[in-house]
Amino acid sequence: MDIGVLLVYGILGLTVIVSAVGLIVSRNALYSALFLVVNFVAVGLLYLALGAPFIAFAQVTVYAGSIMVLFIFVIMLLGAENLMLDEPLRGQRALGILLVVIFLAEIVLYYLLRTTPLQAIPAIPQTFASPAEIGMLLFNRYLLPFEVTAFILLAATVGAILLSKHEGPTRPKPGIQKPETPVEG
Amino acid sequence: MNFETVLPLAPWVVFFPVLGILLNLLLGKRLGEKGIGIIASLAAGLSFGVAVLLALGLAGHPEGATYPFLRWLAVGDFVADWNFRVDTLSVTMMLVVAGVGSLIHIYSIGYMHADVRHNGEPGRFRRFFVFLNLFVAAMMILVSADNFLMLFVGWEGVGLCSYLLIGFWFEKGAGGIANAQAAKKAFVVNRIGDFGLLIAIFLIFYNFGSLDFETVFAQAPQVAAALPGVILAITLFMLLGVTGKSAQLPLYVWLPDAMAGPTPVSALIHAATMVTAGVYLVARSQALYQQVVLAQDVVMWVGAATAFFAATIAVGQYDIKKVLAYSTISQLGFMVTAVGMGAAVAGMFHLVTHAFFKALLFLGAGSVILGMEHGHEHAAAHGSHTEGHHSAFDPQDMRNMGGLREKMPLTFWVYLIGALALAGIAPLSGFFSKDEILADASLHHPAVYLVLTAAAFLTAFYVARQLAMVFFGKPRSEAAAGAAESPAVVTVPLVILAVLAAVGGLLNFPTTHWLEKWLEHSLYGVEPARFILSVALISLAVALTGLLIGWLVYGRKPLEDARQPDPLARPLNGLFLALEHKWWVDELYQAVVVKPYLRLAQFLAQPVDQGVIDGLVNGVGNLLRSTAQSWRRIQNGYVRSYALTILLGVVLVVTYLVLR
Amino acid sequence: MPMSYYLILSAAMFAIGVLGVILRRNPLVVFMSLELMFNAANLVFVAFSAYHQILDGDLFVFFVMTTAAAEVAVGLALMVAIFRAKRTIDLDEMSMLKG
Amino acid sequence: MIFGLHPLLLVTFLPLIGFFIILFLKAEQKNAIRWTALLTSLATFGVSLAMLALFDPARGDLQLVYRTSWLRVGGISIDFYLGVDGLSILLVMLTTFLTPIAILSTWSAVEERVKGFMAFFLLLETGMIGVFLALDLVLFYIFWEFTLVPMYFLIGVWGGERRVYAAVKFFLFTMFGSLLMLLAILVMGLQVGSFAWNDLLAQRQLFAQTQLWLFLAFALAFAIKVPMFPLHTWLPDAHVEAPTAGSVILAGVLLKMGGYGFLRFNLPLFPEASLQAAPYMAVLAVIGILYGAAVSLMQKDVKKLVAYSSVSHLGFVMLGIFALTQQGLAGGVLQMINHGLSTGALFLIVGMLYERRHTREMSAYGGIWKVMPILGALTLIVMLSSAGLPGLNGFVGEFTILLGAFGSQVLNSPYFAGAATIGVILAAVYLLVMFERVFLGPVRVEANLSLKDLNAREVITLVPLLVLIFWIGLYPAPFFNLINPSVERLVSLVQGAAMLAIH
Repeated sequence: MDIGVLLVYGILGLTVIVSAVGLIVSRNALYSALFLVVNFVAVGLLYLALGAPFIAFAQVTVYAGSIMVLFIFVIMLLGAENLMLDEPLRGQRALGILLVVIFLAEIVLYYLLRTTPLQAIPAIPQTFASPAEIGMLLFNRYLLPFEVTAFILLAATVGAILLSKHEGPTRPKPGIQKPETPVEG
Repeated sequence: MNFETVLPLAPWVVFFPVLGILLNLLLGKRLGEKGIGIIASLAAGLSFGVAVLLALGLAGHPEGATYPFLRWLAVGDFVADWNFRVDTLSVTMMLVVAGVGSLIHIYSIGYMHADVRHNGEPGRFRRFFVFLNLFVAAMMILVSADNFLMLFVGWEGVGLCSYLLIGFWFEKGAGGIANAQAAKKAFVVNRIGDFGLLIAIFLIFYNFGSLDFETVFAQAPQVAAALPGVILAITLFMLLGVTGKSAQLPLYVWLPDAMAGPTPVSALIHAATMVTAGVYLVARSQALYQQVVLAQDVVMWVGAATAFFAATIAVGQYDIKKVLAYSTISQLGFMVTAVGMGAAVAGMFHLVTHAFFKALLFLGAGSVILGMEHGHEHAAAHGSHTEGHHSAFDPQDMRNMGGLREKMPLTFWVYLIGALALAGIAPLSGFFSKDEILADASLHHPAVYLVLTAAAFLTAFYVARQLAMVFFGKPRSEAAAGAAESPAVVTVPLVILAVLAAVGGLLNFPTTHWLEKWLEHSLYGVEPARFILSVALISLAVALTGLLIGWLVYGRKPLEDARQPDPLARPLNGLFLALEHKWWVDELYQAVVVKPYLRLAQFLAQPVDQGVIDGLVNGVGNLLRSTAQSWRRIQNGYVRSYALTILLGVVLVVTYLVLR
Repeated sequence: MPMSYYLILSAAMFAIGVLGVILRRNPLVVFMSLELMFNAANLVFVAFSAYHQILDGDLFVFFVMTTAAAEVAVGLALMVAIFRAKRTIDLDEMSMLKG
Repeated sequence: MIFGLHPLLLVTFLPLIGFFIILFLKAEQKNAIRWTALLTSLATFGVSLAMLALFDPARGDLQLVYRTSWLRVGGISIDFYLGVDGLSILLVMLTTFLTPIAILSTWSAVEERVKGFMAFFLLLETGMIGVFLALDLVLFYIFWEFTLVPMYFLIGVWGGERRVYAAVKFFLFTMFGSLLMLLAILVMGLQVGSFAWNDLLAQRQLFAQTQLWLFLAFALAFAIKVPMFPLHTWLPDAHVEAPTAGSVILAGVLLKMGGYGFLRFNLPLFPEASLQAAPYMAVLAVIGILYGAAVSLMQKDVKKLVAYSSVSHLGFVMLGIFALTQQGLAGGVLQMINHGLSTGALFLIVGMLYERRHTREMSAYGGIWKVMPILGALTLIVMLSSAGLPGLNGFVGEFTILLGAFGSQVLNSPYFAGAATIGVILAAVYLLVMFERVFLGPVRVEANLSLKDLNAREVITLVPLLVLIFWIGLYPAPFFNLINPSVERLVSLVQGAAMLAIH
């Protein structure tokens, strides 16, 4: 493997890690969101490298595009850029970091101590994971999950609309006016 | 009279009074006092009539018989029938109960008429007669019982009536509650005795296989030979019952307090009949007692000790009825001594004569009290009211009396007869019956004889004291001065009783011994009664001496004023104080039995029950609660905390996977 | 590239996401951290899909993405609703449901 | 068959019909609801009389048996299995007899939420009758727990000040005991392959090895219900807080379920263990007698006094049962009835006073006999019956029990009965003290002067109880005739096991 490829992978990996760290440490939620976009794009590139162009593009359009827009929109709407970084829960931060470190160490150790190391990823043919292939699979074997997902999305949409609909101070519906409460100007 | 034809009448001795109760309960309100009194008296009288018929029947058939009536209780091998035992002993008791009872019923018509008005509750007239009839019924069940269970039924039944009648004026007495407390005391003390009787009954059943008198007494010698300890236990437990019902040491304490009941009640229940039930029981169970000498001795000594002890207390009392009450206890002691010695006939003889003269004395005392109340009300009405507050005046206090001989002559004369009979002056009835007991004691138990003679002396002494204080001297209160003779309905029964008290000695007159011949058919191992001239003369001399000394102390120089101390108070000093305070026995019991029990109960109720037991229960609850209280902190509501916990779980799972 | 590159990278991403969830009190950032964790998982899916030359992994990523979109939509709507009611979206303020 | 229905089914579920009718009535129709409840309970009493007529007292075995397969779980059939014998018939009669009386007593005492009250009451009646009739252990358990719920609400909703505490205590106590019983039932059922009482009895040897544990599990449940010392502390609280009718049923019937459980299950199913445990149970019973008597003397609240007296009285029942003699057992059964009548009546009386004065402190009374002569006289009789006066019911039961315990070969010592007899003295003490404080003496409190004596309805609620009090006291033979054959069978069963144990 030549050094250029390694470098590219190294930079990508570093981007992923750094943007993730940036996401959780930045004071401003807006910055977090932007870090996340960077992260998504970097991961999308990795998808491309793994021979999954459809997923990569979906990643960029759905995640980096629409979902992040939604995030930023809500951040702006609620004015929630100001972030509270202090920790009122005693021991939460220390214990959290400790556990995460252990977790990570364990996973890494696990890979290192494996008796049968994983092979390198074989060369990927061009036709693998082409949109056509994915489409075939999606509408044959995974038809039912696909439809269910569609339904979930629909339900989520309806739910989101219902939740965020503004219910102002009860406005009497026209026609169903209670007689004992006179309407005042 | 043919015995077979009268025998089926036996249940009516119980059911006439029961009928009286029902009639009075149903119709009493409409009949008025006269009707109520007549129905109740008729019920008792008819009961007496049946008893007379039974007695006449028995004359030709003295062995007696049992009239089967009802299978009362049958569980497994335990069978108890309600049968009526008609033999000379039970019929003698029936005659006394119904005879004296009828007279007292009649007397009560007049007495209660005044009493309910004096106490301001005319509505209770009916209640009194219902209770009185109930008493006769229960007493009849007791004496006609053919087994120990039915005897116990009657035994407790009369105890109930005693309770009801002592507490008849339940809102009166010291502090408004003394009468009720006296009633309670009587019931509870009796219950202690009943406990003994119950245990005796259980022992009898398991060692004789039956409670029927016939079966038990027939087997007594065999069982006694095989299990002497058991018979001793039976007789001693039975004695506990006797001491309760017949007011013997150590359970006599209820009887003086029982004088809180209306006077006819004191006469009927607490002098003539109920309290003699214990004597009857021992007489009836002679077959058992004569198997163990030790038990006999114990009974005898209990009786003798009581006879002397109560007589001493009687000397120091001021309440006219209290004197009679202690006198009753003392006389019951004589009877118990007699039956304990095996001289059951003498004991029964004294029981009968005592019923006559003590009923007479109580009714006479009642008449005196009526006169005093009358005088008191009279004085109050005329405004010359010097004794102080109305409620403070005690019409039963002998210190307030005096000189009633002139105001109430008839009462005085009959009272005198009763008192002399009690003192044992020949030829009145008490002389003969007491003498028979003394004669028997002198032969076998000289020590007992001495004690009884001393008691007889004291008896004569307090009789003289009472007579002097009540009837002689000058009136010491306005009430006494204004006292008047009681109406005929009161005095007629007095006269009848006086006659009986005077001539009752004929029943077992030394030459004829009718009673002995009558009773020997139903009493076990009757000892022939003896007349010992020396003993008779000594006892007569002792009685006369007692009377004389009493007269010298109290009669020669009568009390002038109600507040004047007793002439004996100075010479006897502390001793008289002890007599006045009844040797502090009540206080002793209070300190030794009542208080500790209350303290124990309080200890169990508060620290033990609420503290330990319930505390343990609530402690378990609280433990759970506090545990949950500390554990709920984990569920703090912070999502991030939960997430951390999840992470912890993840780490643990991964650790497991890695280390596997 | 060796598989361990993707796996360790994914683990690191996941761990950082967890940290974000645990440490941040801003629910929006928490959401984003969740997305990070999704992505970590997705990366492994895609990597193994390539490793085994089977498409199912990719399809799972597709489904995860749609579901995540739905989740974000509902979650953000909830956020808005909560903000309206409580005038704050501090996660630590939302601790009513406790023992 | 009555109206084509099995009498036991009818007597069990007739109250449920009334329950459903009440559900369809409006809450405001208080009188309609009351009358429905009363008439239903009276009809149930009528049916139970018919059941009594169909019952053959000479036979000691189970009669009028109704059995149908109900549930099938894992190859084991749980049957809907009802039957009656001498042990249970009087208790069923007591239940159907006391329920209308209790309902009548609420006529003016319960004014709020009448609908719920009556509905729960009828539900409770079904449960209680079911407990006494059920012969399948699972069915028994279901009825047993079923009675808890209505009683819980009767105390918890219509009770006094600390009603919730009392209700929860009552519920938890009973539940705690019965869970172990459920476990024991399951163990036995799985071993034998049936939950029916006579199947278990026939194949007793299958669980003979573990019977001591099974005995203890059952005994705990029943001892709590009875309640035996030292598991009694829920009772005073429950009684004090419960409404009058609830107290009547609680004392009159619910406590009897414990004693009945011992008779029906513990003795026949685990005879060897019963023999082994008898002295210990008797010790607890005697302690209960004396302890209850002492503690009740110290109570200031009349209801609490009566509640503790129940501990004492039921000690007698337990002593009789574990004397394991004919007299002891028969006396125990009868004493359960007696206690139901006397204590039920006492609670009614306390309720009548409470309705007038709204206090149960004895110091608030005194001299009531003077102002309420009818109540005074009736109370006197009831009090004496409770004190075990001959001629009234209490004596018959207590005497038989003590007689049975005195010569019991199982207890093998007269001291148990001897100590228990002291309880007879103590009973007189606390009852007389109670009577004295409430009814005797002068009227000390102004408010008591204007008390009205009982009205006709109140007299009618008490008189049936008094009639039975006198009947049992004066002529107990008919009652013993009903009890004796079954008790004989039970005794021979236990004695037979004792024989085998010796050999």
